[in-house]
Amino acid sequence: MFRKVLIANRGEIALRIIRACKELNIRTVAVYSKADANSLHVRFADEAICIGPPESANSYLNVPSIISAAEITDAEAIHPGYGFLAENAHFAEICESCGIKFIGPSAEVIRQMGNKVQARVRARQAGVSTLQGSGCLESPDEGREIAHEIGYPVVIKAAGGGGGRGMRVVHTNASFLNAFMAAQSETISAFGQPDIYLEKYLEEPKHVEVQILGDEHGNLVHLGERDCSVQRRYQKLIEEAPCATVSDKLRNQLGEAALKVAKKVGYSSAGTVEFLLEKNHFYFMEMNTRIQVEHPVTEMITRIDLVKEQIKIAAGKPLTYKQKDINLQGHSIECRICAEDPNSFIPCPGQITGYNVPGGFGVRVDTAIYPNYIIPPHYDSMVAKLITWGVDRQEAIAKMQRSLDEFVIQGINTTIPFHQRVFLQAEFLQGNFTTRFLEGLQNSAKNE
Amino acid sequence: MFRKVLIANRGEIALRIIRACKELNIRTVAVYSKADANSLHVRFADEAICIGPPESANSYLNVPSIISAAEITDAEAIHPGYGFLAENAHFAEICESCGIKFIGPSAEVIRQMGNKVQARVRARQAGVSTLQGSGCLESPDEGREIAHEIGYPVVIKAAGGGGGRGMRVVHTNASFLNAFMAAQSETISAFGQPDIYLEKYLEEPKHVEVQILGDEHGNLVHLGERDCSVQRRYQKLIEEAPCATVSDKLRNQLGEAALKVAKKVGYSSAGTVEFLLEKNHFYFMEMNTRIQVEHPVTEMITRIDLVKEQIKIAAGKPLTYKQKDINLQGHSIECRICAEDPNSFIPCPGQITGYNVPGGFGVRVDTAIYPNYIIPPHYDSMVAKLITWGVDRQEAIAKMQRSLDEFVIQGINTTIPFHQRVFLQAEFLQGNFTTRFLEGLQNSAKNE
Amino acid sequence: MDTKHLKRLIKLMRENNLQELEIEEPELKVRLKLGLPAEVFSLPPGVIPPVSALPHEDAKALPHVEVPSEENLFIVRAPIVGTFYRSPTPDKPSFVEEGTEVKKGQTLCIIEAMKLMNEIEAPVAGEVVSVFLSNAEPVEFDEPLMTLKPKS
Amino acid sequence: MDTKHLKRLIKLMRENNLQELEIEEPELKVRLKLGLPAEVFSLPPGVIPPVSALPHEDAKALPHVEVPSEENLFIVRAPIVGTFYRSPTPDKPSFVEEGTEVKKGQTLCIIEAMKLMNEIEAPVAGEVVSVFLSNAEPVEFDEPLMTLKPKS
Repeated sequence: MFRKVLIANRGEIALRIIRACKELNIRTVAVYSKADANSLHVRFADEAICIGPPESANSYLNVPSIISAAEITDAEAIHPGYGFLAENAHFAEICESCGIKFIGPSAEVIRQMGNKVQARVRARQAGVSTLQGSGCLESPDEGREIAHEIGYPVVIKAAGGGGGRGMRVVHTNASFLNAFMAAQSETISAFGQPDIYLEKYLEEPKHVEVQILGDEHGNLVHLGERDCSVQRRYQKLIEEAPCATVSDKLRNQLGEAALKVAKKVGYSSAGTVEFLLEKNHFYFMEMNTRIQVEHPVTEMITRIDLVKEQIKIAAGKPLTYKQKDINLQGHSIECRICAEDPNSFIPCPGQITGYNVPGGFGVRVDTAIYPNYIIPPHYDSMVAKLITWGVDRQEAIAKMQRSLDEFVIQGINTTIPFHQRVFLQAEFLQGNFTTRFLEGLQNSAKNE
Repeated sequence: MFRKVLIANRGEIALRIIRACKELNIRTVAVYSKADANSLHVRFADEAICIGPPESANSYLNVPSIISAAEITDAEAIHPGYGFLAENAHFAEICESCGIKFIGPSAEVIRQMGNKVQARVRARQAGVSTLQGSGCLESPDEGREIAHEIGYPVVIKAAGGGGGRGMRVVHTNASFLNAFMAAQSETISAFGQPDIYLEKYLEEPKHVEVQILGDEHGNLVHLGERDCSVQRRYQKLIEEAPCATVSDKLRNQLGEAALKVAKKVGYSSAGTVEFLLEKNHFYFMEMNTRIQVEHPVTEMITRIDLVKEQIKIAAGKPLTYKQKDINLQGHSIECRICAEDPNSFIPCPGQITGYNVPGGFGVRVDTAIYPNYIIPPHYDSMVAKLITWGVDRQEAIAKMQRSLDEFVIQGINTTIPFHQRVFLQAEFLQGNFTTRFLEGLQNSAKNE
Repeated sequence: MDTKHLKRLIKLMRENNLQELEIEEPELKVRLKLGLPAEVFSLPPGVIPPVSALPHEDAKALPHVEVPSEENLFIVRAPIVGTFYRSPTPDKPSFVEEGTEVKKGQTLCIIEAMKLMNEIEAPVAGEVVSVFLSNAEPVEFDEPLMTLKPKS
Repeated sequence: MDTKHLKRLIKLMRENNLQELEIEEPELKVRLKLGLPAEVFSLPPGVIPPVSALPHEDAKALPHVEVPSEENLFIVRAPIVGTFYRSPTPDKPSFVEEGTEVKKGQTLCIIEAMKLMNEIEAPVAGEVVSVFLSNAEPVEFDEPLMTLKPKS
């Protein structure tokens, strides 16, 4: 096992990884920007190295600084968390070449799956359905032709990344050219390269993803699915496991499909295979080659610590269980609490004055904020993940409702009231909502 | 199910019960003394009624005020929590006579088990071993005779209650009289009646207790044992489930014995049967007819919500599982964090200035404090229960160590440093400690 | 204007740290002025920093109308939790009305707790200035019931 | 008048730092007075009370020797994370010693990061007053390396 791990991240996920390391008796090195000197990941790591100014580009994305920090502290491995350098194949390569273990899959796998067009090809090669679509589009005309062929609506996507950047839904031939140009220019500014492709657009799918774990000895298991359909502009806001509308049979099919893709690329570490699900048909969308924000809901129903598993796998340990040993128990939901206006979703950094954290049975809070903490304006607005577990979905929901009521964060706006509203919606409570759920909610709010 | 429940308690347990009610969609009434206007149980209940001045005797122990509060708010049931009126048979009777359901066993059962001498008789009638000892002692001479018969050391105990009050260990005939007089006068002042009895004193036992649940239809299950041997002056400070040294076979025997006692008295609700355990022999000590402070560790390994079960049972619902469905998973430990000096254990009320709560996977905090809260001097000094769960004892310990490190409570002294010391002791880490463990720890600290 | 609406306004004031609030409508005029923040526990007031302890979400805790102690008014408070009655039985007249002169020890009202009728007596001789509660309203411990202007 | 509207007014007051607000309309008259502010936010740094935000348990974050800027000393700070070297190779003399007069742009030391030797140059001409680190010590971003007394 590693003696010392550097965590190349900040906020709650840095703290999450530090906790896992401590519980594995591994020493930890935090890195931080000048804006994060008072943050908990700095306080609770064994060592902390300032790596740059507040801007991420020169700190948390600064590869030489981070590698150098690992070198001067003799860290044997780097955990990248999510975001920042987590899916940067180049960074994984540099770690390797410097003799530092990158805690994640190989650079080669990151690169393959990072290109969404290539990932689709690999999925099909593995025998997993994808939506009808294109390869990298050479021109608007080529795109228009393919769109015509598969039928509108279609969605144009960036080959280089996800998160909704560079995406455009196109409903008619007439609007194709504009959408193409807009998507491409957004893609260039977000990912530094112009590759875009298109896919059939499903009107009312569920976003369902399967958590997998693979070790470096070829063992692979899946840990069931998560339903991440509550999205605003392709950003997940609420996730749960299992998905309320997925049967055991469908769960097995999804799991099998995810494992096929993982096996095809020789995946090791924790990873997520994302699918769109419509009327019991599911289609491979992409694979995320990192730990995800929403990993806790899977941990709550499997009681398997995914971050510890990542670390053990990176240290060369084999998985200690087989697929048949994975036992899903109860139901878990996560709300991402952001420092944002709960109506306009405009970010709201600032100082936390009053503070009360929910607690008790079946409630988990992953956060790096504390009373009087000043949320810096430089980074992501997510300030806490509130996770509940119940024997069934109804209990998990009841726990979330009372926990949201108990969660007091004064001094800044947060999305707690937004979540409270969602947890009153019949559609949400029934569980059969799709990725269009929030859109509908906002439209109905406007019409009131 | 009840529509409205009054919680006749304060602090973390009042909040615990409010949470359970909310999750069951039951409205809640908090009662509070003038000293508790700013407390969380007042804030998070649906209604709150001030029932008296700060002194418990005139507020949380004030039966007419509490009954009256239930009447003016139309509460259908009262949950007494632990402490205060929880084991007061008279209060349970008054509730009954006022048409308010007392959430707990019947007044008759509370009375029987409240008398420790009678409880010992009932246990023996049920075929469960007790330590050699006496009935209520008529005189010092009678006691001395019995002590001589069963052999020193013996322990003199109060028949009317527990918690170490009125207890004296006697090692020789010569010191018997003094011990008898001291125990009796303490008993009178603590419980208002002079009854004392004696028992063989075990030098190095474990304190092991079995959690049971019984419904009003005669169904009974046990949920495994807890090891509560880390005690200071008979006060539990750390509890865990399961006990590290109890085999599956012994666990079944303990569980069977606990169920025999419960069955003998026709027990319903949650209850705990306490045993002393020495070299695989165990002896009935007493039964607690209420929810206990340490109930969360059992919840963590069974995933059964004991407080919800109490409420459902009181509402007449049958248990929905049998003994064979009870599945113990992993290991859980609880630390009681008190507002006390970590060396002298002198209480330290005051205002909380800095505050950080541990969180993450497998960490549960049950507390009613919050930043800037002022801990009143009128009540128990316990301010938080820190509970961890791990796949095994080692992981639960590792989680506790890192959680204790993360738990920041500034402005007052707390016993967090005490717990940090315990979690470094080889004897504790090995798991084979006895009720004398802390005594040894303090002696070795003195000799250093 | 019912007390519920008043309570709502008071809650709003507390939550938003308002000192004064005045509303004048064609049918209604209200002016509210908060006293000093409810002090906390037994520490000397000067020592406690004006921290933003978690404020109450609403006025459910201590929803008392805080009565100014001007003119040396004497506030009669509930010594027990229960139901407030102005008269011994529904068909009887009230013990006192606003303006009634009372002797020390004279019954002012009844609080029923656990089927027991507890007579609340005048702690001093004086004139009843105002009665805060209607018949059959629930009262908490220490809740103001009425004010007396002591006879000097 | 509903409380929603009142809340909106209060928000407006806070946002604009109003202490009092009075509105008179044909149908309505409102007067509001705020208590002392509770929140802090964007106040100039000197105004923020020295709140006990979680203090660092030890000096591991920002363990910099904070150098007093008296005498207009110029602090040379590390622009990158790495290992500090006083000389180009172990067998060579140090680039500078305390007391050395340096020209602007003259190499003061090296910070090695990812096998690259980054020469740190004097930002101004002057005299080296003190060097804070020993050879081969690790340095963080922005950590003070040495002080220069600029040539006037």
